[in-house]
Amino acid sequence: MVNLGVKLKDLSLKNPVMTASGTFGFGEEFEDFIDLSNLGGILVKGTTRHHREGNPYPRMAETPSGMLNAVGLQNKGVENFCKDIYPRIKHYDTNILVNVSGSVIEDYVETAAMINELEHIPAIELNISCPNVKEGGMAFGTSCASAASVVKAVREVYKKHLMVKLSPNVTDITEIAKAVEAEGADSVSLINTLLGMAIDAETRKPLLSTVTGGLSGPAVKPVALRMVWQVFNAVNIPIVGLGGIMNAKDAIEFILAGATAIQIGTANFIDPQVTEKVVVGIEEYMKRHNVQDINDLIGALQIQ
Amino acid sequence: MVNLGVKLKDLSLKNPVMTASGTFGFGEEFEDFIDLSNLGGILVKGTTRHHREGNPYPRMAETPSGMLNAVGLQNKGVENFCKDIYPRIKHYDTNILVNVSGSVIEDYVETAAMINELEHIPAIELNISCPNVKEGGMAFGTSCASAASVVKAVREVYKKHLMVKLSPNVTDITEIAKAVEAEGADSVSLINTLLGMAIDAETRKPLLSTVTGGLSGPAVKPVALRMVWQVFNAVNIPIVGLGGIMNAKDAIEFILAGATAIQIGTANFIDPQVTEKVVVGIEEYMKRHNVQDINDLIGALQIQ
Amino acid sequence: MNYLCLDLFLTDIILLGTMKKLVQDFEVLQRKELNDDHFVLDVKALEPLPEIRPGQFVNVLVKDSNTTFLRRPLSIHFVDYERNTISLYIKKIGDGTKKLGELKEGDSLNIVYPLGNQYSIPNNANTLLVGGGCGVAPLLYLAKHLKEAGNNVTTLLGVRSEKDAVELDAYKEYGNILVTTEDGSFGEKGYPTQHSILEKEKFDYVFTCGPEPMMKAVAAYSAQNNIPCEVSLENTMACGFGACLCCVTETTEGNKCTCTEGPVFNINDLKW
Amino acid sequence: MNYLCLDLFLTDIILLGTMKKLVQDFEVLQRKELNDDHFVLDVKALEPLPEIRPGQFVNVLVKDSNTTFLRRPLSIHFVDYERNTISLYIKKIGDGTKKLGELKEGDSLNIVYPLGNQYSIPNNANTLLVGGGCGVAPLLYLAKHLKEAGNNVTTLLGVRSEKDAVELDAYKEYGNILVTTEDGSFGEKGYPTQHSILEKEKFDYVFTCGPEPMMKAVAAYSAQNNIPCEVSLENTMACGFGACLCCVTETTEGNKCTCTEGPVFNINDLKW
Ligand SMILES: Cc1cc2nc3c(=O)[nH]c(=O)nc-3n(C[C@H](O)[C@H](O)[C@H](O)COP(=O)(O)OP(=O)(O)OC[C@H]3O[C@@H](n4cnc5c(N)ncnc54)[C@H](O)[C@@H]3O)c2cc1C
Ligand SMILES: Cc1cc2nc3c(=O)[nH]c(=O)nc-3n(C[C@H](O)[C@H](O)[C@H](O)COP(=O)(O)OP(=O)(O)OC[C@H]3O[C@@H](n4cnc5c(N)ncnc54)[C@H](O)[C@@H]3O)c2cc1C
Ligand SMILES: Cc1cc2nc3c(=O)[nH]c(=O)nc-3n(C[C@H](O)[C@H](O)[C@H](O)COP(=O)(O)O)c2cc1C
Ligand SMILES: Cc1cc2nc3c(=O)[nH]c(=O)nc-3n(C[C@H](O)[C@H](O)[C@H](O)COP(=O)(O)O)c2cc1C
Ligand code: FES
Ligand code: FES
Repeated sequence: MVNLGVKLKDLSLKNPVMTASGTFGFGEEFEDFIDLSNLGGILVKGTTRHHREGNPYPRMAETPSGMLNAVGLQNKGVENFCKDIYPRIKHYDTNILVNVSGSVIEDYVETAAMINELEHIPAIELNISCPNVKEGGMAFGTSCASAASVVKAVREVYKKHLMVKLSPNVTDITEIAKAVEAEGADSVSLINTLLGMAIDAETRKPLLSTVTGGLSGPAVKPVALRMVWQVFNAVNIPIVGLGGIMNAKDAIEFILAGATAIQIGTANFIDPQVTEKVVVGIEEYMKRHNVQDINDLIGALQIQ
Repeated sequence: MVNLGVKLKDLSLKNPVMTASGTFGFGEEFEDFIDLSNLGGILVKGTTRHHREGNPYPRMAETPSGMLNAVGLQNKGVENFCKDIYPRIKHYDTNILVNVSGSVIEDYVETAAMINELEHIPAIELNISCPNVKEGGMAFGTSCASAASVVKAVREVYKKHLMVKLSPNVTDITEIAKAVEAEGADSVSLINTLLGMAIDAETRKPLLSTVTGGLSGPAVKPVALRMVWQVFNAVNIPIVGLGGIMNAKDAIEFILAGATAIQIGTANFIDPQVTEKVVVGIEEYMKRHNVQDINDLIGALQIQ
Repeated sequence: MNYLCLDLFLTDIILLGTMKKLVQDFEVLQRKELNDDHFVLDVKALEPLPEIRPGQFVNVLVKDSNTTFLRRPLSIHFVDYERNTISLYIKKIGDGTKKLGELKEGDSLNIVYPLGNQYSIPNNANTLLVGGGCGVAPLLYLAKHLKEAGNNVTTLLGVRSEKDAVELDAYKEYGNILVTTEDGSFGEKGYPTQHSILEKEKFDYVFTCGPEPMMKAVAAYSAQNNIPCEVSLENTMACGFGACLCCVTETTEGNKCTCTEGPVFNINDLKW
Repeated sequence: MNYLCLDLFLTDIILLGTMKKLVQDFEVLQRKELNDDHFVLDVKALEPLPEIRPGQFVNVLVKDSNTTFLRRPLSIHFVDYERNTISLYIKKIGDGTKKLGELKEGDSLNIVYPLGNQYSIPNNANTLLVGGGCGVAPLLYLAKHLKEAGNNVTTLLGVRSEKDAVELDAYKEYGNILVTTEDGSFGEKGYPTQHSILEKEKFDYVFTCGPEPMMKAVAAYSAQNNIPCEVSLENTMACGFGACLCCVTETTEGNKCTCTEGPVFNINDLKW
């Protein structure tokens, strides 16, 4: 038996496979397809202080080996999450992480404080990198000062594992990673979506109502891998890697580049069973390569 | 007859289709496949002050809908270009632009000054964005101050059309664009490659000798389009758009987003005749949509 | 028809959140070319089919296409429980649907299904089904269900010209079939909403699917005549089962998810 | 053999910069399965084939693969000017070669060719060709040219086991064919460089293509015995015709372009 268990500081995962926020609903949407207890953790939808309707139609465009989305954090707000959704999903035998988003620091803080009270939520993922909201959102993740300030404020009220999700739309992601580490982030997850755009040449209109949107899927994998490797060489806290993971081979690449755990996003839409398959695939890879402990693969990229 | 001719300030192109530097050799490599005089312009290989051997093998990795390269500006230096290559290609009935790269400002300046003397080279493209050289290169393109300083220095010695090629690996590309515009750039071209990385999970090694390399191809198109649109809304000089253009439809999208001309790079490897086909395809599109003048399409994206 | 009745009808659009969704490989039984760009694909499930309701759709995986990344949503055209098959009615648009049009007997097709809600099924009423383009896809299976519930069924198809008037015999099994062609080469000339039947006959329920301008015209006719009307909407879909929130339709009650709370909507709920 | 002779031989590797390169659609004539993962594809040119030299390669476009973006370089296995065909000898590695293995008669295949330099062709010499894996691909056409130039040709193939020892009759047409198998199920057991012929016979020229360890062993044997030796190298190629500079091979004269200055190199030029 190989060991698939990893630890993000105090947070134990039975395996490194998690889901990416905004691509996995509240987990419920996947219960018909997989057994959630086979996963290391699930990230539920981006949750904000208040109800948000999100952006108008159209919100999605297919691109080469990827997709653009402009959902815009549609959600019913944190109070609704605590009251209606949490009771429905808290029994899942996996780590449930809430992705917390906001437009102003107070919103982040209030949302995080409320989720701090939920017994079965061991961690939040602070989304300082969403490109689909007008104010705040990505802006927080694109400068060290603002990233630090939001993490610092949330750290004061949030006592459990604080994961911070970084934006790839920056000149030097290692600076942002170091800034949030300094303010007490327990781990960083990367990458969120790349800011992109698509046009319909026939109608001469943008394909998204918001003109620009977030690019995800295999197209971004080379950028994501590079950033994970850069951040791995820059910080001491664990890294959760994501961006275009479609199969176990991709997951292994992120782990070799320095990720302790990985998240799967867009791939869930194409194969709703992909997460379970990746867990199995990682195990097979380890057996084939005679690796007893997944932890031996973290950052094990060989540079000559 | 529709009008395909565009002007980059003083530089007239018979049509908006150019080739991207580093993907088209010196044009000679394509003479078997197409008639170069059908193109608006060709960008020859990245040229530096001194001979460069480039990076060791392996230099290329295929990625989803794209490729990573780590050529590292292999070239014989500007003196060799002026003496050996220029005489061979100067008769081409198209605009020949030289892509000028460097590690220190003096190198850029000396190279630009020598090319300024070549009668049949009406413009240079200043590459302040190459991710594949150790010192300088991309660093110049990732801060406003350094971008401005190299453009300023070259502007003093280079009297013809000065195009500046921007790096996409930045938080806000409009700032860099405005900085180089302020220093006298005649046009900007974007994007150069996104910094990426690929790993072979089986051998646990990077697929490139330099670990990271430059991502190009359709995978980056959404990011490139977004940046062209952003820069179009930020500067007054003409924009040359590129990044993942595979066909006439893609080219039209860049023009609608604000590009006066476009460049085709990676697609040349897959179809060495693609540039000619794009010229024909743009003309067909214009006839189908009853557009008499290509200039009417520049920035004609309809945002409601 | 009065508003009370209309309200009751509204609640008929059942949310099928409790139906288990599946991801399965199907086997292609046959591909029937209907005309230049439309074809019907019959695919056989390897396990017994679950209950599938009219108006629901599938999300299919297109293999072997250099440019197709996401699955492609397609309405369920027909279900044959005896053969254990689903039929899909497909128009070739881009590379995804073109590749589906190259599938041959014995090929496998991976499908996520059954997705979405369903058309309401009244009883013993006079029902009108209006379809255009590949929007006719869900109407055949709907016609079957309507007939089985004792309704009188009239299907009105709007197509460009005679060669597009396909599968008429199939609809005839469940009721009356009428056609309008834009060029007048078959049936009545014009658009479906210009067909004389609309003046001659009084319908209790209208169901429609097709290009948005056509559906809006049908909706206007229904609203004017106070007839309850359900439309099936398309949208940009990444998942098809409620996970991505990419497929939002604006309704009087705010944004709704087209893939789980639709694709069938009552026109009174839409901001048309 | 002396060094003078060797020098002359070196210059024989002709740079074919003057041969016009083409991009053309070919028609698949037939696909012959050789064993589980190797097959030969015969493709017919629609216009008369240009001159093609042994050691050159083609770059083929793989359609209908979700994961293949660039063309795939493949050595020219054989040219039949009478049938106007090129044969490709292909090993299924990933999705690109797998999709090529699904092509059937009448399918079209887009090819950029002829690419690269060529093996040298001596006259009236005793030549040895050593191949392994899909590295045998260029050797058949080379054997033909060597024989036509009056050379004595011995082809030595190293394979895993009997089922991989394929196309032996084809090689026999041009000379002697010998095989080593790793499991000893056919020919001599071991690697090609362990074959007894190397001790028994003295060769004037050695040509090799195959996995790098094998080519290095052959190069070592040749160097030890002062026999001129040419190898055909693989590399990561984006264009195949000198435009991208992605395919660099380190030589004693600096970095060389594998696709235009190779793929055939004399071992003296390599830093092996
Ligand atoms: C719930 C639902 C049910 C559907 N049912 C059916 C059905 O039963 N039969 C059927 O044939 N189709 C149906 N569609 C539409 C079908 O999903 C699209 O036609 C298909 O996704 C196109 O894929 P493609 O790869 O062929 O074209 P793409 O490559 O995706 O598109 C090619 C070009 O056509 C445009 N385009 C894409 N979709 C459409 C469209 N629907 N109409 C016009 N232009 C478009 C694109 O913008 C692009 O420019 C349904 C869609 C939804 C959301
Ligand atoms: C000049 C030249 C001539 C060639 N001639 C032939 C020939 O005649 N016949 C032939 O079968 N092949 C030949 N090859 C190799 C052939 O190009 C590759 O096998 C092919 O590109 C693989 O494509 P794919 O899509 O099937 O696999 P990919 O999806 O590209 O690769 C699948 C996996 O295999 C690995 N891989 C890729 N290429 C190789 C390789 N060559 N060896 C081992 N692992 C690899 C990749 O890293 C990846 O992990 C030649 C290559 C060159 C450069
Ligand atoms: C439809 C969609 C919605 C998303 N919503 C969120 C979100 O609410 N919060 C967040 O942090 N990231 C969100 N993301 C980003 C993903 O979590 C992930 O960072 C990104 O998609 C890259 O991973 P992938 O390529 O595996 O999808 C969303 C992505 C998609 C495609
Ligand atoms: C193999 C290769 C070499 C390149 N060399 C250069 C170069 O020397 N100078 C430069 O400015 N850009 C260089 N580029 C970047 C391209 O010019 C272009 O900006 C990029 O590839 C995006 O366009 P594409 O997607 O159409 O290829 C190179 C790209 C590739 C793929
Ligand atoms: S398509 Fe994903 S929620 Fe509807
Ligand atoms: S493969 Fe492009 S130069 Fe050799």
